[in-house]
Amino acid sequence: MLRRHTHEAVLALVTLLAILVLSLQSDQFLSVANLLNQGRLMTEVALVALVMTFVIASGGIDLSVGSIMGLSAILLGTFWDGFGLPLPLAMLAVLVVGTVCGLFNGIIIVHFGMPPLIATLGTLALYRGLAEGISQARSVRGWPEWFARLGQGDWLGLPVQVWILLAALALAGAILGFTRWGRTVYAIGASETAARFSGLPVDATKLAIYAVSGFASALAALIFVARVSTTRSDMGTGLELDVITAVVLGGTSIFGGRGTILGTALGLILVQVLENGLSLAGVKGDGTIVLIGVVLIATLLVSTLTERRARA
Amino acid sequence: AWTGGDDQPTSPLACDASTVAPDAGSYNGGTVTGAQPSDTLRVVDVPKLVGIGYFNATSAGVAEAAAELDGVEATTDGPAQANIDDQITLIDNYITSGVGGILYAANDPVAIAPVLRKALEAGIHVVGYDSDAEPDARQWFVNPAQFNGVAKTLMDELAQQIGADGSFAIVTSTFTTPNQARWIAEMDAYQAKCYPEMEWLETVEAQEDNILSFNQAMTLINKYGEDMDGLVGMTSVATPAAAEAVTQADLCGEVSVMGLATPNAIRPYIKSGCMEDAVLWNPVDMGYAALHVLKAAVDGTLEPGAAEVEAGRLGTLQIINGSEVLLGAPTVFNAENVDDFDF
Amino acid sequence: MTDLSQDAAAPRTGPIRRILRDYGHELLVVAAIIALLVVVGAINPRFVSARNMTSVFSGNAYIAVAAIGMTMIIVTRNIDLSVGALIGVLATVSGTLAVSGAPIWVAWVAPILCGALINAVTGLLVAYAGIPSIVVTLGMMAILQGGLISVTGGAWISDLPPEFLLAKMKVMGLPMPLVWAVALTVLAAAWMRLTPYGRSLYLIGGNAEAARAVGIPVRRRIVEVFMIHGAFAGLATLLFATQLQVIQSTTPPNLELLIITAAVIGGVSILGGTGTVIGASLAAVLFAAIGSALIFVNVSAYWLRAFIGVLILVTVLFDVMRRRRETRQKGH
Amino acid sequence: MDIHIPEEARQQPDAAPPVRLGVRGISKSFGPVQALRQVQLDLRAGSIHALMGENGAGKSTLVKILAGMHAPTAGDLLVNGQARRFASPRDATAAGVAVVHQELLLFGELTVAENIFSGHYPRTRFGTVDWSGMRRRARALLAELDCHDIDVDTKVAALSVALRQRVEIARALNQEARVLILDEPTAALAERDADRLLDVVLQLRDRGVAILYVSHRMNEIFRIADEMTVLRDGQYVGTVEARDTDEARLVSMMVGRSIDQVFPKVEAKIGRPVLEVDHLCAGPLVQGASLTVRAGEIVGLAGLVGSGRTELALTLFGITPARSGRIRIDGAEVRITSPRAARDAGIAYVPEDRGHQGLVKSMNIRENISMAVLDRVSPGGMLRRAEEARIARDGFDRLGVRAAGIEQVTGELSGGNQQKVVIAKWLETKPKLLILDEPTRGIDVGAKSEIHRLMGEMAQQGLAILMISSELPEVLAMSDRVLVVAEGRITAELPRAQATPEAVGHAMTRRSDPGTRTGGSQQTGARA
Ligand SMILES: Nc1ncnc2c1ncn2[C@@H]1O[C@H](COP(=O)(O)OP(=O)(O)OP(=O)(O)O)[C@@H](O)[C@H]1O
Ligand SMILES: Nc1ncnc2c1ncn2[C@@H]1O[C@H](COP(=O)(O)OP(=O)(O)OP(=O)(O)O)[C@@H](O)[C@H]1O
Ligand SMILES: [Mg+2]
Ligand SMILES: [Mg+2]
Repeated sequence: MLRRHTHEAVLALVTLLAILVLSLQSDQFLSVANLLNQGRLMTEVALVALVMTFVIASGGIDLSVGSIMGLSAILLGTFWDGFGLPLPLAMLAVLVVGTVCGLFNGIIIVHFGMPPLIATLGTLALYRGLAEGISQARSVRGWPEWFARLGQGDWLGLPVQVWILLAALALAGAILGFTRWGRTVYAIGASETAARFSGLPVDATKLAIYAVSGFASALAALIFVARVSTTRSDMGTGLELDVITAVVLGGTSIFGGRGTILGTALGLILVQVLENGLSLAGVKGDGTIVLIGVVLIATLLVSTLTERRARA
Repeated sequence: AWTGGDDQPTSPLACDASTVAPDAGSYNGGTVTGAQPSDTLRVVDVPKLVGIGYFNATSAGVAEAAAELDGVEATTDGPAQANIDDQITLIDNYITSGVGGILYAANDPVAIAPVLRKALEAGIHVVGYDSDAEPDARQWFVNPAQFNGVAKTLMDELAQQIGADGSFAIVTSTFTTPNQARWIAEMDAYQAKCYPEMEWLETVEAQEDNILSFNQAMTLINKYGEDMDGLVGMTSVATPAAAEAVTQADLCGEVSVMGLATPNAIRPYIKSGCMEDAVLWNPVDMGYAALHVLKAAVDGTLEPGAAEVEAGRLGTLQIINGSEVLLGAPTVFNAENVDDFDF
Repeated sequence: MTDLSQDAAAPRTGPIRRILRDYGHELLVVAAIIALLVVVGAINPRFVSARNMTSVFSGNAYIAVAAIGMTMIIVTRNIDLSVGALIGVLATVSGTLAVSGAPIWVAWVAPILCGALINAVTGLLVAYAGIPSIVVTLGMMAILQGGLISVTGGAWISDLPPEFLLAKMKVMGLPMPLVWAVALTVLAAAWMRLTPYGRSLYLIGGNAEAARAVGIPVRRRIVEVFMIHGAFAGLATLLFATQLQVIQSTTPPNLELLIITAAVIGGVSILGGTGTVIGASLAAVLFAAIGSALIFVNVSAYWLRAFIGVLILVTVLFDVMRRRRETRQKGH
Repeated sequence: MDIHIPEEARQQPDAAPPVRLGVRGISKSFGPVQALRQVQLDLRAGSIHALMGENGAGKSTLVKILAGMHAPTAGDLLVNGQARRFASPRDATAAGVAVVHQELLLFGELTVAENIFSGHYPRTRFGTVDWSGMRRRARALLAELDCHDIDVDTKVAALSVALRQRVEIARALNQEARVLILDEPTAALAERDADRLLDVVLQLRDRGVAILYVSHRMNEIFRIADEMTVLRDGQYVGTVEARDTDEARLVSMMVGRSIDQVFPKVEAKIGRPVLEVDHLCAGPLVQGASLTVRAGEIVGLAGLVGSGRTELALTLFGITPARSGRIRIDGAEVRITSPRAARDAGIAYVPEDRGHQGLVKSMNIRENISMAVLDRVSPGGMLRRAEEARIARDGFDRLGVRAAGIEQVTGELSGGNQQKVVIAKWLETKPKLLILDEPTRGIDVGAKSEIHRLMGEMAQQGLAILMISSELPEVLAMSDRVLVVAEGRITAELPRAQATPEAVGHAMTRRSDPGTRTGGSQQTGARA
């Protein structure tokens, strides 16, 4: 067990260490209010990162998530304010559009054989461009109270979006760890040819993964719009890098075939803990960025070397 | 043609020099609840982004005021890129860490509002500068200059250089940047009213990136050639880049460069004669004033309904539109005075 | 091999087919540039004026130069996300030296050396510690970006000495950036095509295990390639940072994506083992031409990015189809 | 041929040939796995030394040590009598050792010419790579290998396995080697091609090159080897002179007991037709194939390399769906558009490339065996681990896979055991038709006869089996009926009694019509 999950073990240790050190620097750090608030702040990145774990474990990558988030945010405004759709319907429509954007990524990757990195580099520009073109720099504001609660309110003592996040976490963990779809994802990531020759539904699975990635980005957009109560075409800029950082920090192999939701969750927590704790400890934003970079490299270094030693 | 302005109502000033006294209005800012008085006031200053000359200057002003005021500690911490989410997260962390006051320049007026309201509810004093948030999300806002005032100054200066029938193009940051969009909208309105013969060729985006600004300005020069009389930069990055483009194209004197800019960045072009002048308020003063206003609000010397506020070496500043502290008229930098400034 | 073919002459690929295969992608990009020049030039002749052409060809020269190094990195099946941040850091290093009164040549050489040194760390982590390059460079990007602001506090460097401003100089009437980009591209292309060392990059990217088997010191070479790439980033910095009188202490957002996109549109396969630096440089020119053309034909800048996205997808699709047809013609 | 021959070798053809490369007490361990223990052998100039052993005995490991790719844990290498350490493949090359590895080490995206000269490019006067010289020499070198149908400008990725093998050999030959090591070079070759390679090897021997030859094919070994060294579980068993030994003795050295090498074909009851194929067309290499396979019947598919046998199998299995034609399973027509559809129709396919197509090597035996029946072990989507382990253990035991257990990663298994895992995986789907593509390629004698025994058993249980093999003896021994494929068509059908080597060989090379001749060879020459 430990041998198979060396990385998660190393990561858990690093996270604990970080929490310990940072809690000595600031008494607010471990307060319930702060922790819940951190849950609220990390939801969007976390939702996308959960699905990105599937994408990367299957040997792919999706750089367009931030752009899909921006496009979804803009379209929510357009559907609701521009077309006058009832808000619940507009939200549904946005989720559909996000899924279609993801599906489009999947189609050019699966059916036209484009490498995922390039295909989604292209749609990164395309979807952001559509967001900018459609919005013409206009923002939609004045969202109803009930909608704002999705991003700013609480339910049973927890921020609303944290419930969504917990549900997504449980679902993603169960699917990747315990179902045949999860196994299929790993098999595709480890050897797509062998998976195909074993009669696994390779194309359908890949299409589904990218579609769900688009869906998650759209869902994140809804939550983000609700949290900040406006729409902007630059929403989600750079999201892909935050997400990929969390996922690879969590031990998912960028070459596919390996990775767990537990690892991703730990990666997300570690990044959030560092951002928040260092800020509370009086370290400025740019110093925090440096430290996250160092931690990313150092964690992978330690876990690679540990594994290498275990094997030798 | 679409000029890059926003679609909110405009209020162009009169074409002549007559000025209307701005309206003090009734207080429309937010209120702090449960503020705890303490010996030292810890203040964090959160600009739109760090790493550009303009916000370095505001941050210097904040530091200057902090040194002057008793019991105030101020730090500047901002996102590395003008990103709304990073700015919000940053402010949120400072709320948790228990600062006494927050100064901000908003990347988005609406997006930043919830977190600022949260700060007010946590007993933290909030004052904005440069770019505002929704009024009820902060107490006061230090307004560097009114949008229509900036627009008038810019257009008047431009008209004087290229003539009332000249043609010009604009290099801005992005169409989504609120201040720039507002200025452009006001300029458009003012031009339609006072210089109907002028031709507004087009507006291009160049982020806050000086190389891109330079390339965009160069392309405009190449596209319009002698048909373009003036280039206006809407950011402190774009204006010197435009001046550089005109210099490199050997068109000094033929294409006039105008715009918002810090004196240090345009000094070489004013010295070389390629640029006559540029417009800006003093960002150092703005940061300086913002901290003074915050301190006054904390001390209770600035109460809702006040008509003016004391701001150290700047003297008395006027309050307009309910909760905005007016910094004063923008400064025009030219060959005579450019050496008097250093920011 | 069989009786069927014993007496048949060995099939050969003609020289034209060979050039089309080896440089098909580059020709595609050239065709795109020419098409753009013709179409936009017809709409607005000023687009093809000497001055605008100079801007188009030299304005993105620094991207072309950086894309040369990036191509080498991608050819060896690696990637570098930190190059944008690196260029930002190197610009500050160079500018600081220039205003500090150091000899100008020091300010010019320093970014090249520093680039190589910083990337040596990246290369060591990739080659010897075995961490995937995308992860290492993601971390390096954060370190360089955050570190730059921490150290400079965001201050700009101004009052650069005029003799430092390399990008404004001319050689035989041609702008320096253009001369550099062309010279470096030709040199790098020749090096990668004609020297065993250059070929070894393709071997490593094509099959690292096999490259080791034919005697190439794969790990050491990966470190070296990262260093060479760092030196090219330094060269790009010299063109990038000396265009204006000031040096910003932040990097343009997404510069790394632009450089990677140039390399990719230029034909380097992200799976390693193929691609030339000529294509990457041409792609950088194509970007500049498109950016300029959009202004000339009054396409709303709002749609610019959507346009670039479509361009990337169409170019790569073209390439994928071409490769597929190529293998299918051969019998499949 | 472009091969440098050491001077002394020619001068003393009759004296005891000098030892070019000596192996002394070499051991190698990978973590807990002890792959080699105290191995020794001598490679002499002008002599062929065969290295034998079961799958996983450590042959390739020794080859890699001699190539400088692995460092031995203990022991010495002697080059011309002097102890040397090969720290990298470069050192081995410098010592005159050239190697053809078992797993082909080629650069798919580069041309044939560049592959042959990779690492030691011919130079021009200016020290740059001499491209035209390189292409000329590559052409000459391939011609020496009697290989006239490779265009030196094609990418290696477009070549078939057999042609790639040849490129790899050409590369080794071009290195002016004093010591040439060939690790199962004929595994992927049909007999005729293998023969030609053996001729080349003999030629090289005559010119004084010291040769180490690894193969599982006994007939080859006895045809060319001067002496043989046998390894068993990494242990050095012994070295024997070819003229002092015979097959049975060698086999018992290898496996530690004597076994029946060729499992006698058991007769099974042949029932109703399971697979009926009518005028199937797909791609360039399946052109109107028609055939029938009955329950309990083993049908052998013979043909030259590149004749389209694999492509026919891939079409039946849904990898390259048919353009036209009909497929019937148990009398009902089926449309096969994907491997999944093929599986659901009752077709199982054990591919020829087990490393890439057959197994997910980084996954363990359990995960691989359950892969084709994942939906069965996960009703409602949730995996039942216990059920999965049970199935895996069944298959594991039934095929007698030799491994630490079902949790062992398949990439660590020997070739024969990997093959058994693939077969176990597909038997788990309870297929009606089993297609075996080169089922014993690269597999040792023991494992081979076990696989043959299994095939007989499966046929007895009523399974219809279609076996593709390039080893004619295997086809003749195992098949109830032999179909011969040439240029995408079935050109002959021979019942067991009439299937003589001559008859099959004749049918394989029969030209369908003169017009397709060059086309056919080009297709072989360059393919994705
Ligand atoms: N890199 C490695 N790491 C761990 N174990 C290895 C490695 N390479 C080989 N082995 C193990 O060493 C043993 C010998 O393998 P080797 O490949 O030398 O066998 P072989 O005799 O060539 O077999 P075959 O006839 O199937 O080619 C096997 O048990 C194999 O699992
Ligand atoms: N559509 C395909 N998808 C994947 N692999 C393929 C496809 N077609 C052929 N291959 C592989 O390409 C290789 C082509 O080899 P080729 O068919 O020439 O040799 P062979 O299998 O020995 O001959 P034969 O065709 O007579 O079986 C085979 O390894 C085969 O598995
Ligand atoms: Mg072997
Ligand atoms: Mg075959």
